[in-house]
Amino acid sequence: MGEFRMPSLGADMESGTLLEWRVKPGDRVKRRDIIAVVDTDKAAIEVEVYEDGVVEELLVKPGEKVPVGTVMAIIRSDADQPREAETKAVGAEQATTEAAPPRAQKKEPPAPPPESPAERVKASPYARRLAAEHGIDLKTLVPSGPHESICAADVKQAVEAAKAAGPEEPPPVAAPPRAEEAPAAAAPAPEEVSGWKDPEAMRRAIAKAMARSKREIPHYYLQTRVDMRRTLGWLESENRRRSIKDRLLPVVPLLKAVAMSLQEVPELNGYWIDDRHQPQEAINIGIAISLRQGGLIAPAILDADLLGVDELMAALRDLITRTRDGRLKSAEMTAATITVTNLGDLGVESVFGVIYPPQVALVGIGKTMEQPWAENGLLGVRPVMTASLSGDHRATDGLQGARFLDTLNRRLQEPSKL
Amino acid sequence: MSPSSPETMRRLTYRDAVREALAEAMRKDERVFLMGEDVGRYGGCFAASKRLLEEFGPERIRDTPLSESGFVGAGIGAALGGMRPIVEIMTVNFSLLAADQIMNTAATYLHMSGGQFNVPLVIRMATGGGRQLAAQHSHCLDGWYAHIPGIRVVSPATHEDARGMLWTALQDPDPVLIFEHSGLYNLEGELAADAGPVDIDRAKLCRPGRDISIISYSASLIKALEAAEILSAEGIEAEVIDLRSLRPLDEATFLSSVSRTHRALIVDEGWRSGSISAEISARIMEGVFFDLDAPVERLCSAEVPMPYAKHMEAAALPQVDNIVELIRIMVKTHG
Amino acid sequence: MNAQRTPKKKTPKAERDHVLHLLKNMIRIRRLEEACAELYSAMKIRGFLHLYDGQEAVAVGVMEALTAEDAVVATYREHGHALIRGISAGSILAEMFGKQEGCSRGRGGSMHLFDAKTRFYGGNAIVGGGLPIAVGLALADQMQQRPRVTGCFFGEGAVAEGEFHESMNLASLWKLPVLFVCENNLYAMGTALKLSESVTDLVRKASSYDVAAASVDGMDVLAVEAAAQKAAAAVRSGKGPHFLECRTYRFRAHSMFDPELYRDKAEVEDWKKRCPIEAFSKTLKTEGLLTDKDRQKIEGEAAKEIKEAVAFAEACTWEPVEDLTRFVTSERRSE
Amino acid sequence: MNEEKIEQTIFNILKRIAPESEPSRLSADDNIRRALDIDSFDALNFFIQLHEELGVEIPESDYGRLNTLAEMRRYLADRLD
Repeated sequence: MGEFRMPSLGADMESGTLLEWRVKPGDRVKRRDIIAVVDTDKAAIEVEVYEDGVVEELLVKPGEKVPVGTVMAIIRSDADQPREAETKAVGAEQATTEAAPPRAQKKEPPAPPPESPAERVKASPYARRLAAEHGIDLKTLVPSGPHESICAADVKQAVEAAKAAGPEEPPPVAAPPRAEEAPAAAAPAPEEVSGWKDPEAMRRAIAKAMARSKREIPHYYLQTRVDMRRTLGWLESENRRRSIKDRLLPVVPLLKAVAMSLQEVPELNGYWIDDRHQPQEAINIGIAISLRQGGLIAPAILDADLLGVDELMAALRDLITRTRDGRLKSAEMTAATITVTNLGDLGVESVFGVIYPPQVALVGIGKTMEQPWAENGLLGVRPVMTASLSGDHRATDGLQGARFLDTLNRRLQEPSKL
Repeated sequence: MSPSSPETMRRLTYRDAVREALAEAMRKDERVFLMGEDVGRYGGCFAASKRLLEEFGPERIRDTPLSESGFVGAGIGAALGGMRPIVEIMTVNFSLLAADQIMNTAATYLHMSGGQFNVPLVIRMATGGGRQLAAQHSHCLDGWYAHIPGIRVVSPATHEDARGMLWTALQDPDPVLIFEHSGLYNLEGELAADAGPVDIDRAKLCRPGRDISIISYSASLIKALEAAEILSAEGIEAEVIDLRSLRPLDEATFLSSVSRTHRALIVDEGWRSGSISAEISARIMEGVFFDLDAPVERLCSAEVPMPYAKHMEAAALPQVDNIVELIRIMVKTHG
Repeated sequence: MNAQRTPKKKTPKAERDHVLHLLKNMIRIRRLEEACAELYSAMKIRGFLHLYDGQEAVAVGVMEALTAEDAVVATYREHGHALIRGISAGSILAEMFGKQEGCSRGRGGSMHLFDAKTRFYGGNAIVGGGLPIAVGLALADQMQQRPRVTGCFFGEGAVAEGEFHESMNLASLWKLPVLFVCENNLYAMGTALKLSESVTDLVRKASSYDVAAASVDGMDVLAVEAAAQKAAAAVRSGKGPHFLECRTYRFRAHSMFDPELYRDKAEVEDWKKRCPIEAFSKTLKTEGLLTDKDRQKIEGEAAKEIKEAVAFAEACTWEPVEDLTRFVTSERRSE
Repeated sequence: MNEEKIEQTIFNILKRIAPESEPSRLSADDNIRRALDIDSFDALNFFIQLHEELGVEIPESDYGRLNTLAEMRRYLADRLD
């Protein structure tokens, strides 16, 4: 049994009007016969049928406009038995739905109270940012920038003046505590997190997250020793070409290598939520950053795999600066898909870290130190770093972890490809 | 960046640098050939290929009839067939006769074929005004071509780039358009004796400064550097960035500069409306809005077809004085 | 792929296999196009769809004269050319479905079939735009001393484009190995040749560029084949380009959205009497080269091929949207 | 520039980096990084600021010679005359 439908005769055709039937019920039709003429927005077009059979019933009358796909006729193929017209009105409903849907009552939002031009301070975006950081009221400043705007210099001058006047300047990190969630916890956070809560509250938040981790996550730990000679050599030559402010920290090639290795072992990048392993596509590397006033926080470098080493360095510098200033964005607080903790600065040889839930892995970086190293039967001295991986055994097995560390090691042997 | 010692530097014109690059490419790779109107016996409309015919013969220094669409299309076909053609179009205005081939074919083949057919073609053309050539030979449409995905657009402003971009462009698997500003051909400059290929996708910081970033390319860059020198004497330190490539745009470089200087001026010889300068301005807004201490400003060509009379043409183009005056206003502070 | 053949006599009794092969190829095209029309109406295929019914003898006849080494440049009415060149019906239909297993990964659609393996350079939908590409491909062959032919198909509408004239001139000037095949179906979309050309004798136009030119009955596959063999042999031997006009007719509308207001039904019916498939069948039967059983076998095989191709296309997959920006520039360059 | 001025600059920078510390209490041979709990990022910032304020370009290979106040005073004085 075949259905002859309103054909689509162009990408922009949504409906057509039947002008005439060239057949009547009972007529025998052959594939490619013209059986109807349809009016589109463009012109009348003859329409062919794509099967052999007998016209059983015409469902649409000339003059009717129906959407593309509407059944217009039933064609009984030779194999079919004649049938009762129980489903004859298939297209009828569509055929009558040309009327416009009832228009939703459009409700105008209440107009905001008009702002008087006098209240609006004209200041550059940079000046506004500086003023907010130093708690300066823009209204108190005299504009000297272009178009009578307050520019950064006006704010800086006010900051200097305030310093000279009052000796008790509060340190910038001592902003009022806010009720934030624990580091890396998946709670909704405000647009920008400004200032950290007092050390005790932060301690409690860390305690909560870490206790949950150790309670729920069956950790497995792996470690490998990495010959850092090539990476450090590469870094040294890179830095030799750079002025101080463009130099890379040793952690940058490490982060890049971690990001690239995660592309190859994507299982470690993601979450365990709702009893389900949920690997993530974006590679957002959480960096454990300790705060001077105590505690630590692990905001993320977003899409770290897409950044080159210079961009990564810039992102890291920006992130650390803002972390210590207490100016993180909410996405950075919650988006980490894996965490890297680097305790090498403090001379620690290897790290067995605690995973931040709901992440499923944590990479630990130890101090790079000269050690005896045997290769090809020869003993030499090499800068060696111990990389470790803490994995969530619910999500992955030691095999993936081992593959990750192996990949990381290989990446660090080819620093020019980082 | 390392300063070469004087004995390894030499003086030459931008034209010489282009010609050296052509000759070197032809010597290094026998698939390379040059094709265009009057490139052979005449030596090139701007003499960029003078005397190359003698060394390489008429097969490889190939004069064409005045058929821009035909020979640009033939360049595309030859590239598809394994050659590495360099097609020269006399001026950017004439390139519009080949716009179909550039935009509908060169830029689309790789994509339309689902990655099967790349077009390793280089098209060079003269661009820009300042030589009283009036409204059909003077426009700067570099940025206009930069609108098109699928091609690379580079505008060498320096001798180093005129010498070094061609070879890199020839190594690129995709079409590269090289815009040589006609006002630069006679410019003399210093070039290292061993100057060679340079990258074609990074912007370059030409002059560091703390007060404002001037973002420019092609001949306008020379004016920007001159303006920066004048301003420096007044205590205003302008940072000058040469975009070098208009597609892709190396936004990281200019955004990082603006985030340090907090002000930006774009000098663009194209018309202002819908220009590459508009694109750069938008990206600054998107990328470093909260670092801006003044509105982004632009100096572009006046929105007229290029007039012939010298004083009118000069008034239509961005000039050193305009740059200096505008920057004085932009960085005006407590002093 | 078709081996190169020597031209055949008109009564090819000893060539039964060959004529049945020609007939089958024409029927394969016809059945493919019928499937396309049906699938378009069912919204499986979208965009513009231009069908080849009526012109089959041209693609089938000319392809006999080309070898695997040769290149083909075609237009947006190219399903038949693609199929006979050796691209599978499945990957052609998958392309029109927009599936990633399509011969252009679903990036091209009906108008942009491409295939590197068979040197099939599209699927060009700018009328006349393919001619300069063919010129360039031939230039590359000439410069690399490869005895290849580039077969370039286009409609008579392209003859009004500047690119036709530029390409004829370039190909003749440089003695390039191009076989220009003009499929004159009398209408450029809906405009009759006599309403758009001051000189309607296309052979004269090509001859004016000193290109060897001939005209042939495009409804007669043997005549097309013989003419193409002769022309291709001359081109291959280094005698420069040839122009072959094939007088033909398209039985269907220009595209699926065409009410055919510009031509008489009677005219269409007259031409249909000369259907390249049915007329050829009739001749073969008269000559005792084709039996009803042969025809049934061919129809059965063609139907099976197309049925399997539709099923294949249905089963193919959609390219992930994340891949959207692939194939804009080559991946081996962009790191 | 004399050593006192250099020392004052160093103190100012350290104070900015480690606001809770009292750099002036450092003795000349204390290891600054250890004494003030300065990590590699802080150290890089320290050198950047030193560069900005004094204009001295310090190659990375010299970082190891700049552990104490005494070492820094000497190193910088040599380069600033």
